[in-house]
Amino acid sequence: MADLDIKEKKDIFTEEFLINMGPQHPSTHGVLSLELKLDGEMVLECTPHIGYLHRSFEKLAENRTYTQFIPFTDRLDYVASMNNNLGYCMAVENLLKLDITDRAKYIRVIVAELNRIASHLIAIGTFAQDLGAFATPLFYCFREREKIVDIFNEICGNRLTYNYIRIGGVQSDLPKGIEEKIKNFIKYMRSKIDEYDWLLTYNVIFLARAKNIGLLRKDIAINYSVTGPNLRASGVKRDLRKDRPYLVYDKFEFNVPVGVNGDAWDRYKVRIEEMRQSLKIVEQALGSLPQGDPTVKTGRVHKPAAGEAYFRTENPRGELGFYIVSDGSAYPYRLKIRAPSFSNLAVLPELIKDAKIADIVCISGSLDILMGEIDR
Amino acid sequence: MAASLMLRSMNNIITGILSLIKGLIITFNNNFTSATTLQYPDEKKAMTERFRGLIDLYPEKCVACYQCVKACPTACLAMTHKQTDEKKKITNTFTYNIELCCFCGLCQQVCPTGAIYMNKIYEITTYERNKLYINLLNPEKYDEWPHTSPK
Amino acid sequence: MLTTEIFDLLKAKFPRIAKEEGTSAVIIPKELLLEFGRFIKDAPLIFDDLHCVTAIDKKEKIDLVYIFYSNPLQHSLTLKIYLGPEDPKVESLAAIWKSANWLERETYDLFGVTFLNHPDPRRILNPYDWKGYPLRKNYSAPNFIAKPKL
Amino acid sequence: MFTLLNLTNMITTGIAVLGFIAISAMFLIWWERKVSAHIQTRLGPMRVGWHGILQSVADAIKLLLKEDIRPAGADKLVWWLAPFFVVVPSVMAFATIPFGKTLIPKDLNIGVLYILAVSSVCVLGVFMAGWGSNNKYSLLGGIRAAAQIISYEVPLILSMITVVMYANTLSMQKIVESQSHSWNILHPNLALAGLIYITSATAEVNRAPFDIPEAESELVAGFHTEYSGMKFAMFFIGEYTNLFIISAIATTLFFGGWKGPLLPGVIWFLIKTYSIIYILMWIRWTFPRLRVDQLMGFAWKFLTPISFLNLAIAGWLLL
Repeated sequence: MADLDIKEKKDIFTEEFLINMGPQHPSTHGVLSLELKLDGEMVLECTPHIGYLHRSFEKLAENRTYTQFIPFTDRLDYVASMNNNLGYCMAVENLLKLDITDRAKYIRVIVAELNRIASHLIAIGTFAQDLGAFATPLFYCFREREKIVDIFNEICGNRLTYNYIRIGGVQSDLPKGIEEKIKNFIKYMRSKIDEYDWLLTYNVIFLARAKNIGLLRKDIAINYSVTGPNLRASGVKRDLRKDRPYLVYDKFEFNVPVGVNGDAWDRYKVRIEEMRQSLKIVEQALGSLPQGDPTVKTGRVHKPAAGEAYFRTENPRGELGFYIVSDGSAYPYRLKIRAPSFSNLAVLPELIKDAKIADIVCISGSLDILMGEIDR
Repeated sequence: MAASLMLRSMNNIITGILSLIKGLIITFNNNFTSATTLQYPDEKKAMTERFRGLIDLYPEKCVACYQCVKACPTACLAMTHKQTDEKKKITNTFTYNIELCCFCGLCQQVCPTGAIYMNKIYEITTYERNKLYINLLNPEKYDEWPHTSPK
Repeated sequence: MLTTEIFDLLKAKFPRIAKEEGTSAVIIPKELLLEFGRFIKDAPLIFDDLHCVTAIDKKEKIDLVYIFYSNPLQHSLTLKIYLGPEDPKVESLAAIWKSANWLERETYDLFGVTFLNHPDPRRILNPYDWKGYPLRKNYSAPNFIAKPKL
Repeated sequence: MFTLLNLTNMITTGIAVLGFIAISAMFLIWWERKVSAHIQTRLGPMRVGWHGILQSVADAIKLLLKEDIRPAGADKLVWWLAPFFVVVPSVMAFATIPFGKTLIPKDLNIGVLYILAVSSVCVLGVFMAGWGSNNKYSLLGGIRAAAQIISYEVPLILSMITVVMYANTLSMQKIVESQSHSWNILHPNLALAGLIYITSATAEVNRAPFDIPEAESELVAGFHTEYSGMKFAMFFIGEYTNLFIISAIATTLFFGGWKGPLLPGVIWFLIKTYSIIYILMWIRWTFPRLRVDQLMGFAWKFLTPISFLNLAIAGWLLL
């Protein structure tokens, strides 16, 4: 691909340049270390080293009851912890063959979709920051995210690790007057997303930096089992909320944005569109919110029958799967967390080959990886 | 052919400059919106009524049923109880280790008599570690940290 | 396609496979893995996405679990292989699905299942010179304090 | 003949210029933080003095007290000299900037040429910093900076020559005189030259969409990663003084220098310069960064041909 092929013209002695884009680097989104072999500005080879944030949640899960593990799932994808709680609790309910009240389902959908918007806001803000638009888009994204975090602070009492969804329902009903706040937020957020389109999406420099960078072909993405917005940007229409609807997603009308050629710009654009769709879902869910008691009915200690269950939910970063094997006791025998960012990151070395240094940052930013759920 | 090429590149340049100007308009408008940040030590964000801060206790309500100690995922509560004269169990010692606490609110939810609850303190900073091992029974355990009252 | 149809189709091709009683998983003997993998990747079943690879330490044996998903046909398959607890060895699927590369490295890192001719058989989450396999039931790390069971 | 009078004259103008540079650099640092804050809907420094006005003084004191660490294995002399090579040329460039009718340190008849010659020395300082700090990231930053500044020198000079052709003089005062009836920017041909000048000048100073050398997200902090304390302050002052110089040159060449109806000359000059600086800051906090090869491509494939064309048209018009 590189027009001047350095390999043939080897009469002059050139030496590769080994750089360690170390665990703490302003743009590796957490503790990821990339060992890069460079030829001038071009990357010849890249080997990622992960595991700096490995807290062995799967081992800890083996001597905690099912309810006690919920705060741990907050810390997996710490930017979208509602969706992690949802994934885990749905897997356990699947194991327990437990059904939950309608109101609880609607509340879970509202809360999960709001958290998806908050997570995408961070993804877009940091992506723009990586491309050099220093701090301005990031501040706008955080200003919007602050409104969602205030709503969550009102609903469940915490700003980042919500621990709101329980096995069999939710921790407590929505406080009074929260629907009003969410409706105002939806109106406010719609105007802001259009603002991002003006500020970033069609900006000439942004296009020059993100278009045709990090092209992820459809078959490579599927082969690396990349999921979520990164896969949809490559043209594969796969969204668990549509293919295998859980909760009450089949009752809502929303479409799945799909990119064209799977470059960094498409991944960004898919996330912007997904925010608009999530707003539509929240609006419809709020509209038809049934009455009833969403809190937990069953006893506190759940003892599922011996068996296993694998449940996948559509996380903002991809498909988050929980594979739980129970042996009848109150403690899970084995709990495997299939993290979406783990496979999304595996494709990074393939994308970075023959890219420039500035592109590394752009591609890894567009993949929106998060070390919390990679290292577990 | 050259003409269409010229036209297309002119068109690109125009749309390019237009997109740049649109970006500038957005940032300029934001100049006049009010600041969204607080001047932290002077203005503090009031926490909501359900905010989960540090763990607090009404000692008289506690019946030493150990539910909260069992429910805690990180085992940061430890309690011993004693028998009073008319056969009622009350707590003897009740220690709370802030280092391990993950502020999940499971203990508050599981307590039958509502003895244990989470107050609104979120500015938890100390210079020594032993300050983080709290004895829940003595009343002025949290005087050191500022109390941010709910809205 | 339903799991039963998939199973019948597979049974026709590979007579030596069995169905696990409780779950809808398919059990195959260890040597069949590569051939089985190539078969399910193409035409009738098109399992083009190796979604998850993990293991369960059942003390007397180690279950290796593969979960596949098919994008065009939108059905999934759970595959299990029973391995002896001493030194479990199995073929690596990294040649067929590239996602297997990292997933198998994680399974090796936490369970000690060695994958033959794997492109990069190093540990992934723990430090590269870590001794022992943490997720094994008989694993006892020096300073691991299990939560007191009340 | 070199009399005592000239000596005192030189010393007073020297002190005045240095005093102005110090104050303007401090003010610009504070102003940039306020401008970027208001664009990002926050307040910026508020604590030190009214609206944080003394923030730059506090920063200067902090940097003075900070320990001056030299990286191991650094090329001592080159590393030590680098900050001077960045600051001294930008101070020297003040010699021919016309603040007012009489307020000009020395009205050389080759003013424009002198400024160009002096301002291209600072690329040497940047490269020395990049090489001297014995750190891979700063080496990359240094190489990129050298490539960028040299390649943007060409459109810069061409656009300045178009102005010189119209004013047919090199001395800055005379250029300002020539704009007494109508500013140069109003002339279509020179407006294009002005646009090219401003874009390539921002690239010269490593700011706005062209700040590749100290691209935070890629090269940590580029060439001045290994500098701390007063040496880092020198780079900082150098950057903001350069910013002031390019805006001052822009006002004199294109916006009629100190010419203006009511107010005295100096006020007009400062208003125009600081409004150009505001636009540059506004651009900096809005746009993402260009990649290195795009940046070079933009300079050679786009700016230079257009400035040659512009030069040709100017020549044809003036014939």
